[in-house]
Amino acid sequence: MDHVDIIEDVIKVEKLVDLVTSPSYGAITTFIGTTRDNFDGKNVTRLEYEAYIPMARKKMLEICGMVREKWKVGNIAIVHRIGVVPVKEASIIIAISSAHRRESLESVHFAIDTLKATVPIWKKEIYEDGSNSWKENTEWKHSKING
Amino acid sequence: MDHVDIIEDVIKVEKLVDLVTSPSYGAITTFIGTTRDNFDGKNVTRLEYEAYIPMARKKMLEICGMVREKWKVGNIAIVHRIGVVPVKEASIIIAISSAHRRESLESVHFAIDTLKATVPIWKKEIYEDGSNSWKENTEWKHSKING
Amino acid sequence: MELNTFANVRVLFFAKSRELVGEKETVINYPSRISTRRILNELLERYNSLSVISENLILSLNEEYLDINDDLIINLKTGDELAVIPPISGG
Amino acid sequence: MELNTFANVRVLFFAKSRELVGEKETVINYPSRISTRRILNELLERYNSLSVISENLILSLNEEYLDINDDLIINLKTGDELAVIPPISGG
Repeated sequence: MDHVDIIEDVIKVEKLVDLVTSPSYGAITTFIGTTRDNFDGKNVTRLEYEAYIPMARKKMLEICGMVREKWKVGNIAIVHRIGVVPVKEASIIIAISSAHRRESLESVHFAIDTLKATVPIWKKEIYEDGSNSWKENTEWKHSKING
Repeated sequence: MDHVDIIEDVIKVEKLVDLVTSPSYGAITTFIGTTRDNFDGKNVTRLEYEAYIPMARKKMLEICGMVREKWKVGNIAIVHRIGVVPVKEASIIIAISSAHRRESLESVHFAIDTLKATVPIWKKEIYEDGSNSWKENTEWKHSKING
Repeated sequence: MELNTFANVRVLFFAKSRELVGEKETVINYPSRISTRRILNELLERYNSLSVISENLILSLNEEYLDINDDLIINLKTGDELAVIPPISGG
Repeated sequence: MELNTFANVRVLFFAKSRELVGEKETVINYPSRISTRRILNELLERYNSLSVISENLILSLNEEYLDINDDLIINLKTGDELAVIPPISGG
């Protein structure tokens, strides 16, 4: 199963883990990206995310396909939250199950790296002093040339 | 924070994620090992785990120390369940937070590999036909000589 | 004989480009055959505010990235969806 | 003059070794200076049932693994805790 979603609500890790759990797969790896309270010494109040939703879903499904080309995995769930994401809350959760652990561990690492390089989602950091900044993933610079 | 535990109850991933979440750390990786319903074509009904509890805790804390020597991470939680673990339920959950994602991803991989090689916990597979088998981690064979 | 045809294309703006342009989307009439570089240049002429991030924009057409560096000629038809993509920062 | 002293040591059995021996723990009186190989050999003599896994056992002393292959001489004192460790399979 490939489950991708972009939601405006809190993402529950337990829900994604339940989604990918199966009697056939003994390993589940999850990656959770949460809002930090600081960047370069500035206090971050919250993040605001926006997405090119249909294209982002498409790119997330492409990541599922790439994962399945590289590893024998069971179920994949990738959910990104948009809108305001307060400090400590999750903006992204990826959960992948596999029969043995190596596949789920390596493929989750690959999936988050690839998501940061290819999925059209944007993050604005809002600082305590009222200023803000649109962020840029370093992975994007490297992948831009290859479209 | 290094949190290690060996419990006879269901392990809740949400609880471990909450434990390691912090405003300073934007990345959390978890690994969950669950009971599969089959092994080498045999149907597995359940697993039974037992541990040399004080030594297992000690070895789990040593893994936390090794992780901190190798990576800059935030909080570490490692919980192993013992007793009967039915199909689909978790026997082990590891959760590690870090400021950036690479550290949590790599250190969780290292922690589960090392746990399988060094922590005195044993698993018996109980099959549908009533037979059973004590398992042996392949990692153990490699690490045995070095004690 | 080559007809000089045109297409009405939906153009979407995201993130910083949306803030700079001041709108989420518009419709622009483009030649049916056009280079990606020319699309971008015309957008920069139309929306001067975009110039501050002009070096960092790429485009997508119907939810696929277009390689600006290749400066390829593409075919547009009415109903196509272009998007202005500033550096992404999801995850 | 070397005293031939002895120590009462708690010995724990786990997993398959516990099942084969039929008990979780016992107390054994060992010489205070003894090789790890001799400890294991004496256990195998005392509990014949362990022979089926004799090639795969290691020992721990006070919650640290002992390297059987090194066959080192260790010092035991009363109150020490030895454990018979079959191949582990946690995770």
